[in-house]
Amino acid sequence: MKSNKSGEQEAWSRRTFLKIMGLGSAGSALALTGCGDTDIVNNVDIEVRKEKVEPNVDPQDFVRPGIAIYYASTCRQCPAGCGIHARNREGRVLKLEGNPASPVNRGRLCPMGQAGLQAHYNPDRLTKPMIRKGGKLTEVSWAEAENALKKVLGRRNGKLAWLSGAVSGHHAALIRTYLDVAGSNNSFVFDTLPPAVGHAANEAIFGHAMPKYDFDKAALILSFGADFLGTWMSPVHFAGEYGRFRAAPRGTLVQIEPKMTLTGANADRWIAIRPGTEGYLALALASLLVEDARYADRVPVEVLDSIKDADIEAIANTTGVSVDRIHRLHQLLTQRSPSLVLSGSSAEGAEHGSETANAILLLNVMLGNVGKTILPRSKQPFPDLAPKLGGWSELRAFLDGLNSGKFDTAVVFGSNPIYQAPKSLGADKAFAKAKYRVSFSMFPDETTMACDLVLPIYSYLEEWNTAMPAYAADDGQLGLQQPVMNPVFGSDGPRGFGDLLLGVLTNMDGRFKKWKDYESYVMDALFTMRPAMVKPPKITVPGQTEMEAFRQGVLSTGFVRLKTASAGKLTAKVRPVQLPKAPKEDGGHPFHLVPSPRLGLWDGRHANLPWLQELPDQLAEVVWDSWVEIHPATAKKLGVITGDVVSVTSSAGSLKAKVVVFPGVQRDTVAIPLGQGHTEYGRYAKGIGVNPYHILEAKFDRQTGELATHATRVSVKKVADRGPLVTLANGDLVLESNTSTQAGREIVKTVSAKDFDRTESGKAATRPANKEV
Amino acid sequence: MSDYKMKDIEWAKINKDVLESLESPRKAFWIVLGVCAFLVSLGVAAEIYQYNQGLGVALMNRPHFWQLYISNFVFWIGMSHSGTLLSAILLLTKADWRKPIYRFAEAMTLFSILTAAIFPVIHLGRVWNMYWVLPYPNERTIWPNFRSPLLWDAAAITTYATSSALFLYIGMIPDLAICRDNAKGWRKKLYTALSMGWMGRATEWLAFRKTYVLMACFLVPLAVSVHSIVASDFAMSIMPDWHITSFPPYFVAGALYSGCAAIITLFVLLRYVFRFEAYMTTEIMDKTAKLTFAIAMVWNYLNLSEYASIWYSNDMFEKEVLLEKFFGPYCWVVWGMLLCATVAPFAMAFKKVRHSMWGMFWLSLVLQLGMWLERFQIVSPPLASNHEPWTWAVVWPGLVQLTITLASFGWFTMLFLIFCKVFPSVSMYEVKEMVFHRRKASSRTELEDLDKVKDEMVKLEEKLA
Amino acid sequence: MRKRIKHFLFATYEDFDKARDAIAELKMLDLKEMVVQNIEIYSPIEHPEVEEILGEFHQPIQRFTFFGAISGAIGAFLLVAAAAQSMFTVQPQGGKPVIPLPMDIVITYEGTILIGVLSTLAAFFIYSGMPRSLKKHYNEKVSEDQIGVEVQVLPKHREKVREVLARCNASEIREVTL
Amino acid sequence: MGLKRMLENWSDFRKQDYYEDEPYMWGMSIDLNKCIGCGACVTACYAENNLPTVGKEHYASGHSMHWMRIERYWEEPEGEADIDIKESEYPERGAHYIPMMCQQCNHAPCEPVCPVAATYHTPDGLNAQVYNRCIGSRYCGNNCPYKVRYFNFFDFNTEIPHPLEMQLNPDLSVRSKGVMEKCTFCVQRIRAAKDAAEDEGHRDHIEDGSFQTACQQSCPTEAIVFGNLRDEASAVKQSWEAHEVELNRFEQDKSEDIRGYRVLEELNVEPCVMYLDRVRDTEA
Repeated sequence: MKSNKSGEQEAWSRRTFLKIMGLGSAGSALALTGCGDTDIVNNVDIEVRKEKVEPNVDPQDFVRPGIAIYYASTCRQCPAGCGIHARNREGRVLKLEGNPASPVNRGRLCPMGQAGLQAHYNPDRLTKPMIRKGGKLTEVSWAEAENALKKVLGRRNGKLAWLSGAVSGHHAALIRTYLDVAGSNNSFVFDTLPPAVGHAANEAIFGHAMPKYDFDKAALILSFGADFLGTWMSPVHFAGEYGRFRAAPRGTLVQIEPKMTLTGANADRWIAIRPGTEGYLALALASLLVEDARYADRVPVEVLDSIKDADIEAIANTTGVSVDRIHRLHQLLTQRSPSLVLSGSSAEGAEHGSETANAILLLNVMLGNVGKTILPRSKQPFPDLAPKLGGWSELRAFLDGLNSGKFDTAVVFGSNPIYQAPKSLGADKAFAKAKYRVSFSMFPDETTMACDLVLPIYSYLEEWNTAMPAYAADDGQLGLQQPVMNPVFGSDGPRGFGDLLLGVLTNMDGRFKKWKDYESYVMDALFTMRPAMVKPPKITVPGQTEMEAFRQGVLSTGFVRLKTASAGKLTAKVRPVQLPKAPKEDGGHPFHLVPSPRLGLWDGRHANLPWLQELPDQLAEVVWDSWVEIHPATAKKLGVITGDVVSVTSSAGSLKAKVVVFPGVQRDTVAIPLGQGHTEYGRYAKGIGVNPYHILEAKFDRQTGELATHATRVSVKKVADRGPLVTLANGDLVLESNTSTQAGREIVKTVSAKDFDRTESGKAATRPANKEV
Repeated sequence: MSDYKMKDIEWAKINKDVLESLESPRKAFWIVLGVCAFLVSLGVAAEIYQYNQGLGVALMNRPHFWQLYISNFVFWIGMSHSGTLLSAILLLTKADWRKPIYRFAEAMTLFSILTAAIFPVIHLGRVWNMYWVLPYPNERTIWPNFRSPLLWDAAAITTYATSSALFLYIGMIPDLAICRDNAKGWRKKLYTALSMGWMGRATEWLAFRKTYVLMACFLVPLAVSVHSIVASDFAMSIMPDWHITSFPPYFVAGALYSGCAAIITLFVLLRYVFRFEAYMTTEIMDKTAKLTFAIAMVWNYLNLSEYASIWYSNDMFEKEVLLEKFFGPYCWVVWGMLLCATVAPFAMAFKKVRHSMWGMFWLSLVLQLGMWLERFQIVSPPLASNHEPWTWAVVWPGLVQLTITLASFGWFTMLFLIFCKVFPSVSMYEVKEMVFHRRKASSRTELEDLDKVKDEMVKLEEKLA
Repeated sequence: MRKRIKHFLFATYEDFDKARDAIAELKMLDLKEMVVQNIEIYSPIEHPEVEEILGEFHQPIQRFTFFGAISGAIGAFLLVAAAAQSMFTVQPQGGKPVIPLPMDIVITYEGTILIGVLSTLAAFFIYSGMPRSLKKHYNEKVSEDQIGVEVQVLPKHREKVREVLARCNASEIREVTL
Repeated sequence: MGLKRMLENWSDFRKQDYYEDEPYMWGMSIDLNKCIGCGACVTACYAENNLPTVGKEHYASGHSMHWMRIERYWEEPEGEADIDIKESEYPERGAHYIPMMCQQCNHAPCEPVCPVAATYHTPDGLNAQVYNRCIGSRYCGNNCPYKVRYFNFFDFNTEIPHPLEMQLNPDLSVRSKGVMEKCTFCVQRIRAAKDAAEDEGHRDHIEDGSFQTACQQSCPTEAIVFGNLRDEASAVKQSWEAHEVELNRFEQDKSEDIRGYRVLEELNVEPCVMYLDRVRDTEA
C-alpha cells in the first residue's frame, strides 16, 4: 500500500490486492474477476408493531407468507464460530438453529448462540451515532458522525491504537488493511476467555496453539480445569465430542480444579485442588509415571531430571489432594490408554501459569497421547483470516501505550476493557488519557460510553462477513456471515462495521471505490479465493453466471472449506518443568479467589440478554445476580449461610455479594462468577451484581505476561444477614438445606460405567439417527 | 331454669321484642357494620389491583398454585354447614331448643356460602371467562368438563346455596307475614311481596309443614355431600397428603365443627346487639356447646387417624409431607391448629365455661381460628413439599391475599348484620309454638318434675306429627 | 258469567280451644241446617289438629318431591354423559373413559337434590294457594296471637252463624261480602 | 343427536385408551449419560415457544416461565455401588442433571381436573393445553406430579420492549395473564411435519427425524431423542425397546442395570418421556 501513491487509476499490485483481501501468502494461484450483485437479502419492510398482510399472489423476493426461509450464517456470540441456520419469516429472523453441515457444531447450538437473537433485537442497541459534546455523549446525525469519523480516522496517524475483541476472517483483514493505510502498527486484540497461556504452551510444545483433540479415541480425559463443555474455546463442538466420548465403550473423565465447572459437574471424578498448585500435581503424576521406563523413555533426559523424585507428600499438602488420590490418578493414567490431558484456565491462571501448562501437557507426551488423541494441524492457507484471540498482554500493551502517551487516538471494536480489566490495571484512567476515542459498538457498554465518537454497528445477523472458528474442527474452515434480515432499525439506524471502515478507506485511497460496500468486498474476496476452495460451487442452473452460482452455493452452505496441505507428523518439543517453590499462605487474605466464567453470560458480554440472565447458572442455579460460592465447611467456620451478604476483599479492592454455600468449591477458595457488575450496558445488565475481575491483583504470568486470573488472595467477612437469593429452585426448603436432595425419589438414577458398557455396547438405538432438515 | 320461663312470654311480646330488633339495635351494631364495610372496601380495592395486574400480586407461585383463596373457600363452605345441617337435623329429631337459634344459623349458612362463592371467582386467572364452567348450550357444543372435582363443587354449591336459601326463605314466610302486618313504608312493601299472601290459613300451614320437613330431608344428605365434594377437590388429586381417603368425613366433621363455633359466636353477638336475652338462653347455649364438643371430638378422631394412617402406610411422599407439616417451616400453623382446635375445646367440658356467654364467645373464636389454620395447613404444606423435590418452596400469602381474607370476614359479618336488621333473626312463630306447647304441657302436669315434662312434650310432638 | 257474590264471617278468638269449640258448634249447626259452605282456620302457629276438625286436606307434595328427584337424577346423568362426548370432538382425558360413570354419580346426586327441592317448592306453592293477595277481611291480630275462623255462608244464614261464633267468646267478628 | 351418538358408541366411550389405534404417539428419550446440563435446550425453548423472561423480581416470587428446566441434584442416591463417596467433603461424582419438562403423560393427572376441559389428550398422544379455553383455575398445576405447568401470573408478553417482540414466533400464540401453559413437544413443528407428510400423500407416517423439537435440535451432545413411539423404525421407539421400557406400565419388568426409567413412574401416569440412567465410572 505504502508504495502506491501515484493516483487512483493505478492498479494495486496483485500481491497487495490479495493482502487487502486477507488472502496474503496464499499458496495457490488466484484469478481476479468482478463481483456480482444479486441481492439475496429479502426486501421486506418491517413496520414496527404493525401487522402487514402479505398477499400470497405477489410475494416479495424470498418471502412467502407463512413459510419460513433459512439463511445459513455463522454465530459470533463467542469466538467458536458455529455454523447457524437463521429461520426467517415475513422478513424477521425468529430462531437460530445449528447448521448441520458445519463440522464445528454439527447442527447444534448453545444457549449463547440461541440468544444471539436477543443481541440482534436488543432494545438497548445503539441506533444513533453519538459524539461527546461538552462532556456528554449526544446523538448526532450520520452525516455529522461520518465527518467526525473521516477527521479522526481518515488520515495517516502512527499514534493511532486499535483494540478489538477476538477477530478473524475479513474483519481482521480489513482492520489490518486500514491500519496499514493509516500507517499505524498498533493493533491489539483483547478477549477475556481464550486461554492465551495455554495457547502459548501448546505452541511451544506441539507447534500449534490449538492442536486437534480426538475425544472419541480417548479412554480417559484428565482435565486440569479445562471447562471444555462450558467456556473453553468451542463449547458446542467439544460437547458433541464429549457425547461421542461417552458412548459405549465409555470414556472416563477426571476433572481437577478449584471450583467445579460445567465440565467438572459431568466428571466421573471431580477433584478439588488449591488454585495455582495444579502444576505440582502434574509434576507428582509425572514423577510417578517415570518410574516406569515405558513412560520415561518418551521424554529427554533433561526433562526427566526435572521431574523425578518429586515429594508426593509435600505435593499432597500443597495441593490439598490426598496422597492416596494421587496414586489412584497415577494408576488410572497407566490403566486407561490412550488418554488426553488438558490444561485449562484455572491451572493457567497463576503467575507460574506457563510452567504449570507445560507440566500438564508434558503428561500427554509421557503417556504417548501425541499422535493418538492429540493430532497435528495442517498449515493455514490464509493466515490473515486466522482467528486472533488476543489476551491480557495485548491489553496491557494497549493501556501502557495510552498511559505513556505513545498513542493519542484509541479505537475500540468488539472489546470492553473498562468493564473487563481489573481496577489495578487502571484501564479507565489510561483510556481517559487518549486524545480521542472512537468506538464501534452495538451496545452502550462501559468502554463505549467513555468514548468521544460512538458508531452504532450492525449485529452479526445484519452484516456480511467471514469468520474462522477459534478451534477448527476441520482445518481450513471459513464461516460465512450474511444478513439474515434487513437491519432492525432501518436505514437510519446502525451501519455495518465493514461498510464504515471501507468508507474511511475509500476516502483515504480512491482505489477502494472498487468495492461499493463491504458485501462486495467480502464476495469479491471469496470469489477470488475460489481456486483455493474444496469443491467450489459450480453453475447448476442454465443462464446463471459463475458468480451467481458461486454466491448461491457458498451462501446456502454457510461456510467454505479451504484446501490445506495434509498435516505432517506431530512431534512434541518438551521442556523441563520449572515450577517455583510452593507458595506460602497469606494470613491476611486466607482465601483464593476464582473468577468463574460460565456458558451463558460468558465474560459479561451477554449480560444484556434476558434469556441468558434468566438461564440459571448450571451449578449454583442463581439467576439475575452475582454470588460468592463458599464451601460448606468454610461457611460454617465463617458463620455464614446461603443468602448472607459477605464482603470479599483483596489488596486491590473489595466487593459485596450474597453467599451460596456450595459444595463444589475447594475449601480455601471462594468463587465469584463472571458476567455481572455492569455499570452501563442497558437495562438488563446495568446495576446487577459484581465483577470479580475488578478486585484482581495485578499479577501476571511470568512468561507470557497474561493476567494471572486465579492468583488473587482475598479475605471474606460477613456484612449483612440473609436476604433473598433468586434461584431456579426458588424455595427456602432448598436453600436452607442447600443440598437439593432427591429425597429418595430416584429422579436421577445412576449406574456404573461397567454396567453401562456391558448392557449398551453395540446398541444402535442409543445413537440418535436424526436426519437434518 | 330460665328456659322454662319461656312459656310465660306473651305471644304479643314475642312479636314486639323481635320486631323491635329490626328497628333499634345497640350502638355496637353500627360500629361493627362500619368496620365491616371498611374491610369490604379494602378487599374490593385489593381485588381491583389483582384483576388489573394479574394473579401474581397475590404471591402465589409454582408450586403454590393454590393458597389462601382456596383455604378460605373451604373455610367458608365449612362454616356454612352447621346452620342448615343442624337446623334440618334438629327439625327432623324434633329438638325444640333449635327454635330460637335456627333462623340466624340458616342465615349464617347462606351468607357463608355467598362469601365462599367469592373465592373461586377471585382465585381464577381469567375471571371474565368464568361463565365457561356453566353447562350452557352453545353452537360449538363445548361443555364444561364434568370430570373435574371443581365442577362437582360448582354443582354442589349451586344446589346447596339454592336449597338453603329456599329453606331459609320458606321457614321465614310466617314471620314475614308478621312483619308485614306490623310494618310501614318500604318495609311494608318488601314484606308484603316476600310473604306472598301468607295468612296463616290451615291449608297453608299444612302444606308449609310438609314442605319444610321434606326439604329438611334433602338438606341433611346434601350438606354432607357438599363438604365431601369440597374434600374431593383435594382427595381426588394425586398430590401427597391431599390424596387421602378419609378426607370427605374429615371435612364434614371439620365443617360442622367450625360451623358450630360460628353459631356460638353469632349467638352471643346477636344476643347482645339485639337484646335477645329472653330467647337465647343459657340453656340453649349449653346444648349448643355440648354439641360442639361432641363434633370437636369426632373431628379430632378423624384428624389423628389421618396422621396415624399416613404414618402406618409408610408412603414416602405422604410421610415426607407429614413430617414437613410438623417440623417444617409451616409447623407453627399445624401446632397452632392443634392447640386451638384439639386442646381448646376441652374447656367446654366445664359447665362454668358453657354457661358464660362471653367466655363461649372468645372460645368460639379460638376454635374458628384453629379451623382456619386447619384449612391453611391442608392447602399449603403439601404443595410446599410435593412429589418433585426440585420445586419445593415455602411461600407465605402476600398482602393482597391477606387483605381479601380479612375482607371476606367483613363481608360475611356485614351481610349477616344487614340481614338481621331487615329480617327477624329469631323465628317468632316457632318460638310461639315452643311457648304454646310448653305452656300446655306444664298446665297439664303442674306437679310433675321437669323430666316428665320433657317426655310428655316429646310424646305430644310425636303424636302431632 | 255473572259473578257470584260470596258472604264471609270472620271471627277471631283468643286461643285455639275456643276456636275449636266454635267450629264444633258450627258443624252441629251445619248438620241440621246446611248453612256453612266452607270453614277455614287462621292461626299464628301451626295446629296439626285442624285436620281432625276440618277433615283431610289433599296435598300430595311428596309425590312432586319423588318425581322431581327422579327426573333430576336422570336429567343430570344425561347432561353429564352427553356433555362428555358432545364436544366438537371427543376429548379423552387422563386415560379415563370418555363417559366415566363414577364421576357422574356426584353430579347425578346433586341433580337429584336440586330438582327434588325445586319441585317440592313448586308443590308447596300449588297446594298452599300462594302467592296470593291478602283477603280484605284478614285480621292482623291473627299473625300475633289470635285464632281466626272464616266461614262462608249464604246471606240468609248470616245471623245464625254470627250468633254461634259470638257465643264462643269471639273477640271480634267481621262480615265481608265479596 | 348427542344422545343417539352416545348410545351408538357406548362401548367406545367406555373404553380407557380411546386412541389405541392412532398412528402417532410422540415420545422422547433423554440420555442422562450424555446430558451435560448446559441449558441449550432451555434457551432454545424460550426462542421457539415465545416464552417471556420475567426478570429478577418475578423470578424470585416463583413466576418464571421456562417450560423446560434442568434440575441439579448433589446427593448420590442411596444404594449406589460406589466407593468412598460418603466421607468426601466434595461432590466428587459431579452433579446430577435432569432436564424436566412436560412428560406428556398418557394418563395425565392434569387433564381430568380442568373444569373447562382446556387440557385434554390429542390423538397423537400429546397432553394439549388450549390457551383460549383456559380460565386459570390452576388445578392442573397442582395435580401435576412433575410441576411442569407454568402459569401466567402476569401479562408478561405485553411488556416486551421494542424491538424484542419482533423475535416472537408467529407459529404459536403468546399467552395472556391468567392462562396455564406448558411444554407442547413443539406441537407447531409436529403440525407442520404432519401437514408436509399429508401433502406428500402419507397421512399416517412421518419419516423419523424429518423434524425435531427445539430442545432436541439444540442439544450439543444429542442426549434428546424425539419421535413416534408407534413407529417401529423410529429411533425413540428403538431406544425404548432397547432399554425395555413399556409405555403402559407403572413398574417395568426389567433388570436394574438396563438404563431406561421414567420419573415417578409408580404414580401410574404413563409418562411419554423415558430417561436413561446417568453413568459414572466407579473405578475412577
